[in-house]
Amino acid sequence: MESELYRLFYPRGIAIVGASKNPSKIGHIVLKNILDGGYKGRVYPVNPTAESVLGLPCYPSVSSINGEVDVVIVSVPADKTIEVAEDAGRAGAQFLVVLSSGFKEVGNKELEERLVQVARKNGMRVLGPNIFGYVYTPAKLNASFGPPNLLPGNIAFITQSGALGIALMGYSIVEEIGVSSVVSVGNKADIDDADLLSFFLNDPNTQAVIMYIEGISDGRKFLDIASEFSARKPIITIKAGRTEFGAKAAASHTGSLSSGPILWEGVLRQVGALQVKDVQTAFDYARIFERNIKLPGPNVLVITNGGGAGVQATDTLAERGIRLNEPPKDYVDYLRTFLPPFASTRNPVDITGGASDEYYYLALRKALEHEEIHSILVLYCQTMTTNPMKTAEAIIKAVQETDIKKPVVAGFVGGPESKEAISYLYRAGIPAYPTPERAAEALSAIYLYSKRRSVVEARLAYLKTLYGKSQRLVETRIIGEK
Amino acid sequence: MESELYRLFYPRGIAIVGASKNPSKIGHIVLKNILDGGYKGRVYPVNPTAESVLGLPCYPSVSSINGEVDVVIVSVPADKTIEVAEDAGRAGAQFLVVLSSGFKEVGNKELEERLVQVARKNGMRVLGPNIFGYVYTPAKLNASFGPPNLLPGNIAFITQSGALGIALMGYSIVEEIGVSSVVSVGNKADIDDADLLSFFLNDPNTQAVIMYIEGISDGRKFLDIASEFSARKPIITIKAGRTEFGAKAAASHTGSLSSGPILWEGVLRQVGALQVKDVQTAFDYARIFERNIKLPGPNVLVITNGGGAGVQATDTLAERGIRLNEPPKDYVDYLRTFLPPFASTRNPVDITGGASDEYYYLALRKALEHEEIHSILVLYCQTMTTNPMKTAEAIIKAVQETDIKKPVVAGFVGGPESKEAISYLYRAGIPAYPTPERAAEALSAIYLYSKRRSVVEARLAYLKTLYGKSQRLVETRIIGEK
Amino acid sequence: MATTPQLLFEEARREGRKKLLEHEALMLCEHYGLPVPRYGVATNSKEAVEVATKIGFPVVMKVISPDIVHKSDVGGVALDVKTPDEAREKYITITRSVMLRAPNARVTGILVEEMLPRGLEMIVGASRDPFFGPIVMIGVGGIFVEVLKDVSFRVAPLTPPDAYDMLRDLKGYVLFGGFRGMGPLDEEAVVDVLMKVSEMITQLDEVAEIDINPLLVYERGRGAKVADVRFILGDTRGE
Amino acid sequence: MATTPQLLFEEARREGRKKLLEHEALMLCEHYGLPVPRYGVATNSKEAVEVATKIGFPVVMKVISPDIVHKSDVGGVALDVKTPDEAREKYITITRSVMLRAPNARVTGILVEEMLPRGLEMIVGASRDPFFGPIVMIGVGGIFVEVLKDVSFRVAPLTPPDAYDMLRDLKGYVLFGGFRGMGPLDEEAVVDVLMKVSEMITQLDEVAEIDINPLLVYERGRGAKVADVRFILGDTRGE
Repeated sequence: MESELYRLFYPRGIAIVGASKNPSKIGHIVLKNILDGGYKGRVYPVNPTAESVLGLPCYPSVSSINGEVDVVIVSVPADKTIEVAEDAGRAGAQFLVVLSSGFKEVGNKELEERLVQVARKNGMRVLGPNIFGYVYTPAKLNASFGPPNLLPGNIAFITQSGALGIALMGYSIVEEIGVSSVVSVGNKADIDDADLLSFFLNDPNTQAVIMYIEGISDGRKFLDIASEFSARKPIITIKAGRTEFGAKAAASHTGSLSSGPILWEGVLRQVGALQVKDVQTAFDYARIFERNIKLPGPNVLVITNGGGAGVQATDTLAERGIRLNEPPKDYVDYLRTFLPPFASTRNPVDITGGASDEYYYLALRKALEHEEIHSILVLYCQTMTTNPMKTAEAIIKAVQETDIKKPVVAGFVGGPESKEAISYLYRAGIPAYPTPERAAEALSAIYLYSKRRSVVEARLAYLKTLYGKSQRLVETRIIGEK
Repeated sequence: MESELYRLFYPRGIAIVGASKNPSKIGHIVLKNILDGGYKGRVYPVNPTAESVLGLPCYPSVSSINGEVDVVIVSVPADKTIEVAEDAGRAGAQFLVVLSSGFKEVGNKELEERLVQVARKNGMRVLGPNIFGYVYTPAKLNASFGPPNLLPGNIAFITQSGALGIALMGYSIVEEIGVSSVVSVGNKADIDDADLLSFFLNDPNTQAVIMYIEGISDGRKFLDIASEFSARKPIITIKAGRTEFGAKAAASHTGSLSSGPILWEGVLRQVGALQVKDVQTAFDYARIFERNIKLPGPNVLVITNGGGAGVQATDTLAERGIRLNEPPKDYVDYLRTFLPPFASTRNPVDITGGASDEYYYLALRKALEHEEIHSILVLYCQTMTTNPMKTAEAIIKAVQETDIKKPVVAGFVGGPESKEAISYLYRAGIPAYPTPERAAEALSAIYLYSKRRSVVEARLAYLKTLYGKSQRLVETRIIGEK
Repeated sequence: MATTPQLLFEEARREGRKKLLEHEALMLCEHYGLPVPRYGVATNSKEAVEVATKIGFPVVMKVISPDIVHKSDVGGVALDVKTPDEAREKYITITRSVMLRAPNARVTGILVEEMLPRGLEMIVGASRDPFFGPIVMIGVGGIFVEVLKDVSFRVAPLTPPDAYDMLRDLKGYVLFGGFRGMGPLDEEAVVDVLMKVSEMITQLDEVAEIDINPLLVYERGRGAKVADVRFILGDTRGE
Repeated sequence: MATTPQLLFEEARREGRKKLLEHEALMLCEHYGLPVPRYGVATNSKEAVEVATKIGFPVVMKVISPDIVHKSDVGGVALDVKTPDEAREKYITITRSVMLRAPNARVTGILVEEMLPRGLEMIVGASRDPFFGPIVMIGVGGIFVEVLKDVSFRVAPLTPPDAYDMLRDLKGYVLFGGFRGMGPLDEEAVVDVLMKVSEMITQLDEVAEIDINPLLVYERGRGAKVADVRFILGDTRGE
C-alpha cells in the first residue's frame, strides 16, 4: 500500500508560489535549491508579476499550470495563503508546503485552522506552516531554504525548530552525516511527527530517524506509530525542555504547552525511542545506526593501542551499563602468538603503542570470527610511528574479508591525519569518532536500542493479541480533547 | 625564587642520548622535533657509533660535550640508562628525561629505583621513565616524539598516559587548542604531578592545566600543591577509572594500585579541581580558561537567533545548576527599540531567525555594558540569509569596543562557514563551540570553577592561620608508608 | 453493599463530592481485582465488634466522612485495635471525639480494616494529561519520591512489558532485590497493580485521578496490598 | 575513670583487642569533645540504678564485652528502661541471659546510656588510604548510603570549608532543609563532628578506623549526637 505522503516525497510536479527573482528572498532560494539539487520532476515558479525566474517561465497561479502538480510550496504572506490554498485545490495538488510564518506561533490560530480546513476540503494535506521546507535525497529533492549540499544517506531528520534545524543541516555536512530526508514541521497544523514516521517506517531509504521535538498535539497517535517504528528502526529524540527550566523556555518560545519532562521521559521509553541531551550525541547515534545492525550478544571487546584510551572507553561503557568480560581463552591464546609479551590480553586488549596495522588486522579479524565476541570497539591513538590511514585500512580489510555483520565501531584520536582516517572509515561503512568516549557511547547506543526494542516488541505483541492484528491501540477519551 | 624545574623548561643546552640516523627511531624523531621547533639553546646528539645526525656532530657521551648541558634526553634500552645517568651526572646535567620503557611498568621496579638513586646522588631530577617527552612552547622546545606542529597557547597538559597523551597532542591541533606545555610523566619515578604544578603555578605562560591522572604516589603532596594551584588557576582533570570497572581496567593497564573512584572524587573537589569525564570536555573547558576570566556574578544572559538552540542551552545550564533569570527591565526596553515585535525578550533572548549582525552587535554590546548581566552566551544558527563570519565580527566588535571583561561564550551551529567563524572567534579570544550544549557547558565551567575556588581559598586561609603562612599542611603518618 | 462503579460515581455527584469515600474507594478497587485489606463498615459499636471479629484482630478503625480531611486531627483514627472490647470502646471514642471536634461533619460510619504488615511503601497513581490522555505513575515512597523525584510515567493502557519497564526504570528498583532483611520483593504483584490501575483510568471516564499511597509490597510470592487509596472525580463528559 | 587515649590503646593491646569497648569509645569521643549521650558503667544492679537515675530515665542498657559481637542475640540489650525498678530488674536479666547464652564471654559490666530522641541518621567514618593517608567520610544513613552509595570523602586534616563542602556534596543534603515535619537541621553540629573526627584520625596513629553509625542530627540549634561509635585499632607503628 502506498503511503499517504508518498507524493510529498516523490512529486511529479512542484509549484513554488512566491518564486522570486530576488536572490535573498526565500521564494528564490527554495526554487534554486530545487533546481540545483537535480530533482527530475517538473518545476513551476508561480509569480503573477514576473515573467521568468531562474530561467523558468512563471505562472500567474497554480491553476494556470498545464501539468501535474503534486506539491505546492507556499512562500507568500500569511494572509495570502488561503487564496493560494483554494487555487492549488482547484489545480488538484495533493500537498501544501507552507513556509510562510504569521500563524499560531504569533497567536494567529484562526488563520491556521482555516488554512487547514480549506486544504482538507480540497483533498490536500498541509506541511507547516512556519517551516523551512523539506528535503528528500532519494528523489534529489531539496525544497528548503537550507544549505544546498546535503550528503545523501539514510538518516531522516524531523525538526520542530526552524533556525536550529536549518543550522543542523549545515552541521550534518561538517560531520559528514548522510541524510535521506530533512523535514521542518513547524506548527504541525496538519502533517505531524506521526504522519512522517508512518512514511519513514516503510521507506527503504531511511534507516533511522532523528526527531527534535518541542511538543505534540496528538500524544496517542504518536505513541502508536512511534512504537511500531521503534520495533523496526531506531528513533533518536532530542526533547526540548528536559529540565523544568528548559521546559519553561520552550513554552515561552513556542507559545505551546507541553507535558512535563518526566512524563516525556516515560513516553519516549514506552515507544522505544532513544532520548539524547544534545545535538552532537544525536548525530553520533545516527552514525551508528546508518547500517541496519543486528542485535548483538552481550560481549563487547575493546582493542586499543593505548591503555588510557581503553580505560576511558571502559568507564564510558560501564556508566551505560556495559561491563567488559575477559576475552575468550582461545582468543587470548591467539593474540599471544603475535603480540609482544608486555601487551595486555585482558579486555580492553592493549596491543601496545607501537602496534602495527597488522596487529589491528589480526586482532580484529579473529574477534569478528569468534562466536563469543559480539561487538568490537577499536581504539587507535595516533603516534609518530604508526599511520592512521593504514590502521583504518587494516580495520576495513578485516571487516570486509570476514563479511560478518557484527557492530564494529572505531575511535581514532589524533591530528588531521586521524580526522581523514575517520572520514575514510565512515565512507567504508564503519562508524568512527574522534575520541574514545564518543566511540564507546555510540557503541552503547546499539545495546540500548536493542533493549528498548525488545520491550517495545513485547508491548506490540501483547497489544496485537488483545486488539487484533490490524488494529491500533484502543481509542481512549482524553480530557480536554476537541 | 626560581622554580626547581626552571632549567627543565628553559635549558641552555640539551643532549639527546640515543640520537639516531634512522628516521623511524625515537632518538631521531625527538632530535628532529627539537631542531624543527626553533629551540634557541644548544643541541648535542650523543651516539658513540655515528659521526653526525641531522647535520649535527655526534658526541660519544654526555661528559664529552664541551658546553652547558641542563637536560639529557635518554632514549637507550633500559639497562643502559644507569650508565647514561652516571655519565650525565659527571657532566653536571640537571635533568634526565628518560623516554625508555622497561621499568616499573613491566615489573622492573629495582632498576627504576636505582636510576633515580643515581640521578639524585648526582644532583639530577628524573622525568619519566616510559614517556614520550615534553614540550614547552614559550621556549620553542619540543623534546617529544609527538607531533611537531603544536599551536602555542597557554594550556599546560600533564599526562600519565603515553599513547593517549601523544594522540591528544594531535587532537589539540585539530581542535585549535594552544598549549604552553605538554608533559608526559609516565612512571613518575621522581618528578610528579605536584612538582609540575609547582612550576606551572608560577609560570606566566600557563593559564590552566589539564591533567590525565591514573594514580598518584604521594597523595598529600598532590593535595597541598593542587589546592594552592586551584586558588589561582583552574585544574581540569580526567581521572582514569571513574567507575569501578574503569578503575579495574586502569589497574590492569598501569599495574599500579590507586584509591577508589569515590575517594578520588572527594580529593579532586577538595583541591578545587574540575573533574571531566571525557577528553572533548577537557579541551572544551581548556578553551574557556585560556583567558584569565574574572569571577562573574550569577546572571547569565543567552542571546540566540533560534529558539531551539536557546532551549537546549537552558536545559544544559539548568542541569549544571545555573538558572536563567529574566533580563533587567531597561535592557528589555532597549531591545524593544530595534527588535521585531515577535522577538522574545525573555531569557534566552530570541532575536529571531532573520536576525542581522547588527542585532547581535546591539544586543551583546548593551548586555556587556549592563551591570546586572554578568556573562553572556551568544548562540547563532546558520541560515541562508545570515552570514556566520559577519555575525562573528559583530560579536568581536561589541567585545572589543566595550573592553569589559565579562565572559562571552559563543555557540555557532552550521556548516563549514560556521566552523570558520568559530576559528575566527577563537583567534579573537572568544571561546566558541559548534553546538549550543557544548557552549553552555563550557560557560557553566566558569561558574563551577568560581565555586570550587572560593571553597579552596577558604580552605587555604584556614590552614594558613592554623599552621603559619609559609608552612605546608601538617605532616601526617600514612599507614603503609615506606 | 452490591453496587457498580457508575452507581458510586452517581452517588458522589448527587452528594456534590469530588472524592470517593474510603469504603467506596476500596469497593472500586475490589471490583477491579486490586489487592485491598479486608474491611467492613460499622454504623454502631456492635457492628464494629462483628466486623472486626470477622476480619481478625488487630484492626484499624477510621471515621468515614466526606467533610473530614485530616481524620487523626479530630480523633477519627484508631490503630492496632486488638480485642473485641477494644473495638467496641474505640467505636465509641471515635464517634464522640468526631462529634465534639467536627460537629458539622457528615459521618457515614466507621471503616474497620485489617491491619497490614509492613512492607516496601510504593506510590502508584494515575491521572489525565492534556496531550497523552490517561497516564500511570509509580514511585518508591519516602525519600525516593519526595527528595529524588524518582518516579516513572507511562501512557495507559499499559501492557505488562510497559509495567515491568516502568518499575525497573526507578532508581529505587534496586530495593526489589531485597533490603533490610527482606528477601526479593514481589515484582509480579506490583505489575498486576499497575495493570489494574491502567485499566481503571482507561475505562472510568469519571475518574480524574487515582492515588494509591502507600502500596505495601511484600516478599516474592506474598503479593502487595493497597493500604490507602483516593479517587478524585472529574467532569470528563462535559468538556 | 580518668584515662588518656594512650592508656586506652595500651589496655586494648594488652588484652589483644582490635576494638575499643563501648565505654572506652565513648570516653575517647568525650575526650575530643564529640557529643555523646550521657552514660555510665554499672557492675552491679545497685550501680545500674544509680547511674540510670543520674542520667535520667528512660535509658538504654547494654552488656560490655570484648567477646560478644551481636549483643541482642544473647539478650544483652534493654531499650527504653523507664524506672529504677526496671533498671535493677534489667541488670539482672541481662547478666543472667548473657551468662547462659555466652558463658565464656568476658563481661566488663553493663553500659547505661541516655536514650536519644530520633533524628536524621547519618554515618561518619574515618580510615587510612595507602596513598592519601587519613581520610574522613560522611553519608546519610539508610537508602542513601546503602542503595545510592551517596557518600563523600575528604582527606584529613579537614578545614571547616572542606567539612561544609563534603556535607553539601551529598545528594541527601537536601534533607537538611527540613524533612518529615522537622525544621532545617543543624549543619554546624555535623561540621563540628567532622572536624573532631578528622582531628582524631590525624592525631591518633593507633586508630585504623572510626565508624560513627548513626550520628543523630537534630534541628538547627539542637546539635547532633553520636549514638554509636566503633574504633578499630591498627598496628601503625610497626610497619
